[in-house]
Amino acid sequence: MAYEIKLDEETVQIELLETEGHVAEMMIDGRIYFLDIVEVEHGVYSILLDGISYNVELLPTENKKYLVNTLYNAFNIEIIDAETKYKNSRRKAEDEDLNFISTPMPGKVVKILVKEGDLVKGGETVIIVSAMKMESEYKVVKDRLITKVLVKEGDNIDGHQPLIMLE
Amino acid sequence: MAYEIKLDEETVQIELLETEGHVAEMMIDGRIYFLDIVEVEHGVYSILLDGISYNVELLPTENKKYLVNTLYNAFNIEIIDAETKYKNSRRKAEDEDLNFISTPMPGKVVKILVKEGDLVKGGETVIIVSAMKMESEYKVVKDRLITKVLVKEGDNIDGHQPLIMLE
Amino acid sequence: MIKKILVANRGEIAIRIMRSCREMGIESVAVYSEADRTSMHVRFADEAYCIGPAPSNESYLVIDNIIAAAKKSGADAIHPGYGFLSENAKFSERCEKEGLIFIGPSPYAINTMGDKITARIKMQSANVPVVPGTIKPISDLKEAVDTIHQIGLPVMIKASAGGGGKGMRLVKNEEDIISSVSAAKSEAKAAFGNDAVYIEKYINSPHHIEFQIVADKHGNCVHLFERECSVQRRHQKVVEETPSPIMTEEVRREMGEHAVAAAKAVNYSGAGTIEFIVDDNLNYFFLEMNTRLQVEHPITERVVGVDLVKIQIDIANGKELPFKQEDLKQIGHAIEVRIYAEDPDNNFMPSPGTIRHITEPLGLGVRHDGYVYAGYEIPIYYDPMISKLIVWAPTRREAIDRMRRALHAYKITGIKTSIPFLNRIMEVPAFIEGKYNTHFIQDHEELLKPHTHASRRLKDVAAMTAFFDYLSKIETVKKNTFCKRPASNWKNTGRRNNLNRS
Amino acid sequence: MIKKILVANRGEIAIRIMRSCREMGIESVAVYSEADRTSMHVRFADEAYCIGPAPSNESYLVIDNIIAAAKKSGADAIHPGYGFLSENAKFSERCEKEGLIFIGPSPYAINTMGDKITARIKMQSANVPVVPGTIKPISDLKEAVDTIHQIGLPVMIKASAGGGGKGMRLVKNEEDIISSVSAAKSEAKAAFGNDAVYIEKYINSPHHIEFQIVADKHGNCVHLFERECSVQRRHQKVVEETPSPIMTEEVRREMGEHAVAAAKAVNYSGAGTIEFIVDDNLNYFFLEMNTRLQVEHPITERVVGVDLVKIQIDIANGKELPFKQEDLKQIGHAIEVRIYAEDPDNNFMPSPGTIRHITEPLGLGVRHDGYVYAGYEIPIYYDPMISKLIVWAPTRREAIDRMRRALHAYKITGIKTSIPFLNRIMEVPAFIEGKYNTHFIQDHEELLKPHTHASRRLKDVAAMTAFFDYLSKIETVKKNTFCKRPASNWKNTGRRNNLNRS
Repeated sequence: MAYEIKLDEETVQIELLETEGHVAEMMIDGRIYFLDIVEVEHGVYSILLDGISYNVELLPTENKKYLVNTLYNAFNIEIIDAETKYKNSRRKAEDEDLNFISTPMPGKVVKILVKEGDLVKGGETVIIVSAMKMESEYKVVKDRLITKVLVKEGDNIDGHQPLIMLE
Repeated sequence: MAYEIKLDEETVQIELLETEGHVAEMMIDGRIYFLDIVEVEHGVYSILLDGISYNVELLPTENKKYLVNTLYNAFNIEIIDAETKYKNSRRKAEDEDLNFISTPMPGKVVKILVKEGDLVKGGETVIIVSAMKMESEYKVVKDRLITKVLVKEGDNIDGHQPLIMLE
Repeated sequence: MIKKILVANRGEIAIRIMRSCREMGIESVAVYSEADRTSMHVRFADEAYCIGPAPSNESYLVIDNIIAAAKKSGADAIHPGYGFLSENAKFSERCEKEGLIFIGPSPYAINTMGDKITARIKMQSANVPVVPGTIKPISDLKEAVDTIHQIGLPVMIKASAGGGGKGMRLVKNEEDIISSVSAAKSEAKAAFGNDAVYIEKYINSPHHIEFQIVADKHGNCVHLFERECSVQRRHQKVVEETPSPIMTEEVRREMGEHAVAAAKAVNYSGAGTIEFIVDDNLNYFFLEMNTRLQVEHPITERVVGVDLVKIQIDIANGKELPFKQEDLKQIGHAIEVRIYAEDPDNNFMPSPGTIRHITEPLGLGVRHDGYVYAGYEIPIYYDPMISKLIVWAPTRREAIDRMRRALHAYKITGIKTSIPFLNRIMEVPAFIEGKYNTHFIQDHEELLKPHTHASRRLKDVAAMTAFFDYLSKIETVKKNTFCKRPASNWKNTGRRNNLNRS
Repeated sequence: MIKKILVANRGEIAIRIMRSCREMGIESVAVYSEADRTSMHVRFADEAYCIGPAPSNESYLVIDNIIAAAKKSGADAIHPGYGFLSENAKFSERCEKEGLIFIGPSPYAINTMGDKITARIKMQSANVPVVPGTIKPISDLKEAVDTIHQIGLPVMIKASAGGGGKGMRLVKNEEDIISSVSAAKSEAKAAFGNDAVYIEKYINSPHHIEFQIVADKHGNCVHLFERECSVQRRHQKVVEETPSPIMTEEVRREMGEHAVAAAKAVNYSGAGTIEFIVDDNLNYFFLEMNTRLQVEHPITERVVGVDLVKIQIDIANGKELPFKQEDLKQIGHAIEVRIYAEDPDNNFMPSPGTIRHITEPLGLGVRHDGYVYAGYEIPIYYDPMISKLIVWAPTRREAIDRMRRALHAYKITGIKTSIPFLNRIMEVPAFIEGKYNTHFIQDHEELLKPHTHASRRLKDVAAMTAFFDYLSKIETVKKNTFCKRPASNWKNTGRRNNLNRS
């Protein structure tokens, strides 16, 4: 059965044709590969392809999504099955513009520069978060209304946690 | 609830009295310890006891049995619950004298020196197994009768696999 | 003699110190914050005591708690490492008062060198060159012009009340002196209501070169040559090497003598570092003294063949230095890079998280000082440096080759690290040729950007691997056929190769 | 110039060679048996090809398969490592015929040094001392007695047809010569029907000392000093060090010159080792030459400051040696220990299995050349050596301290290793004093036995940890409270300490 895979910005068709021993015959957009593939550590694969040795590390980020590291490159890969397709079609409209501010990593709130009800201009900093002795400023991209401030100064926060709700 | 633990040759009474944070209050044969205990890697515990730092590694060998490694020592530990007690009482008679020859590690059968029906004297070698470029000889302890030879020369074998049955 | 040392630090430096303790038969005591219970220094030490909550100012910086842990453990000495309390004279004083040996210099030396102006005056009186400039603000135009002539061009004029670049003027040419001073003064007046200015020699393309010194309590002091630390990002050192590629034998001897003079001027004892700012013509000026071990001390250890922590402990024990200046030599070349938990492709954003796998680079000429392990979660409270990679080779060129090889083999997954960025530094021609100064990183911004190109084939391999893993997990592929235990593939390989060749 | 090298080996040496290739910008090709698909050398190489089933004689020893892999990959040279085909003249010859550069000596040199008697004659003609003795069997009593007088006591008399110790006689005293020869002859006659005997000088407490040499194709040959390899178990080296603790400057120079003469006698090119047997009075005799890299080459690399694999490749490329004898110096002291997958507490039984965790010893002066990783299953088909630990320090005493520290920090779990045994060697006074010979391990059997004593407290800690883990797994303890993420324990620690103190 062929699947779609989203590889960074592009979408490819992929299919596992046959397996024999630890060699998998696979097809991507019509290109056929005989991949000698072994999981040598948890999440780390050793690949031999026409003799060339690759070490590929997979970090599942969320359901059906991977961050894939090769020696010099990193790729974001998503397996698109029927369920994902359906969800994607529904989610599209909402996702376009995020309605909250969050950070990509855990840290500590240093300063909150807005309060509920504030109207802020695009490019203005709304919150400053420190992680590992470095402070980062988080700004709004467009003019927005602050609907709710969910944290206070001094709070420890997780990555991706909503901090300030916007409208 | 108190349990029995077999520690190498001795048996001790052990009980978890209370836990608070990652400090566990435990009692062994009436001795009380406040153990600051954290599993830092899978199967590796960091222990602080009155400030002294211990690294303890657990290798489960079989159900309720562990090989426990500290810096310079290794202990065989078995948790004895009701089920184990019952089994032990039943098994005792059978276990006393093993009725087969096996090796502690995987290897390859180099030579078999006996055949079915042979009577061998205590101390005689019955089979030679090689592992990692080294050959080891396996002998019978007492005079025994060979009832069955389960492998042949050249076979690859697993550790603890019965090779030759005795009577 | 010291029998038990409390290490008032965490991370790689705590472990590095404990290693030397162990070699000397000295017991080591760790202290840790609540965020560091699982940290390697706690596991590595003979003893460990909790000294407070995660934030440094409630734990690693609390003198009382550290002293209490020292008392409880029965330690007779404290090694402060670098950072935290290492340059805190009060801590050094307190240790003394509590009958604990502080492995570092006297409070007097820390205080004197810790204050920029006091240090500058001290150095001048010891005939150590400092950056020429005025110490007191100047309001008079003529005095300013005279001073500039005295210092020599180029100079930087700074508003005495200033900040933010206002009232700052760089003067390069004779004919601009008067107009620049006037402009700076009026600008300062307008901005701060005060037209006084400072004048300082401007160093055009500055190098940061420092000298390691060690001094015992018997008046012996030697230097262990220089470290070139000009590869910096936001005043944070990134790569260090020794010998410096721009150094000459003559200047090295001279600077070394000045470094020793600087240390002697404050009756220094212990290990310390004299930092100099150096221009392209090897004119050098005292910048500051670090009265502690430096992060980059291992490159000196490797090239000179000494263990600086052991020397620190021996000095604290009152021993005499085991060598004289003429016994010391630089052999070969060493380079250190610092590996940070940060994302070099995303504006160096810190990247804490849990280490998933770590494959450390090993082999000939490679030293790796780290502290993280698989399964360890890097806390968000402390410095993001996770390790240092130090290589040595007979020549600088070979050392760079070796560093590339080591970085290539060094894998830490689960978090982002600066390894790819360091790799790119090793490929910049100016670095390879040894022609760089503190502007290196901004001057080569383009070359240091990530190479994003990936071949079609590599993209396909990445996609197939992820897909294969996905299928394995949903069990449409029988996992056992594939994983961990390679089946007989001798024939399959043959078949595959035949197929590919047809 | 060589652009791509096939490494005809596995394990740590394959990786060690690939590291130097990478530093030189040379691509590396791995070959692997079916049992080695997951082995690190396959993952480490740029390319990898399967050459057959698990047993060596169906894969790593099959010349045809290796040549085929070289052709397929387009490699222009083959490095044989040590063991396997490294001293196989046919392989060297075959490479030559196929237009592949064999990184090693000529078939002539391999053949000559590979045959003990040919090598002995060659060495004698080059004035290299060999163990004095007869080459042809002697039947005549008088001739035997004369020969013994010529050789000098003590001697060993061996039945020429012999084996198993029969017909062997050690003669120490003048007055025993005639009776011993007669007895040996009649014993030999009775046992083998042939009374001819060999007579050989007996070396009482022999040391095994070897010299590293390198020779280019232009007639230049130098030695890189000695390695002391007397710590052996069943003729297997366990610990090696350089310099040898029994060496003098004068004997070193002499032996070095003989080592060079030995290499020149067979027009040697490449890296090689001349092994000597040495008695307590530093009388030394040629034993054999290893025409390849040795397992213990890293200690020489560290003390002399060279990369022997790079030199091998440069020589194969036809380059001249980059140094002369007088450029080379021994700096400091290096020790290597070999870590085997074996159980030292159970008669050194091999212990293959799956590596669960590995914590490698790092830091100042430590080099670790290994190949296993967490999750790797050590195959049962090959040598049980899993890594080598090499330390350096300015002095021998400090090197021993450092080795102890490194062994202390080195943890491999899931299998048994020789680490505890090596640790005990580092504590034997005779080793620490440098007074040992090849009988060291049997002479100190008692000291080398496991220390089985454990305190009550340690036993309790072990029991409690296992019990705690057991409870966590059956979930009577809420696992989350305890594992991975330390909760706030600042107050708990206080409470605990108070409780313990009360």
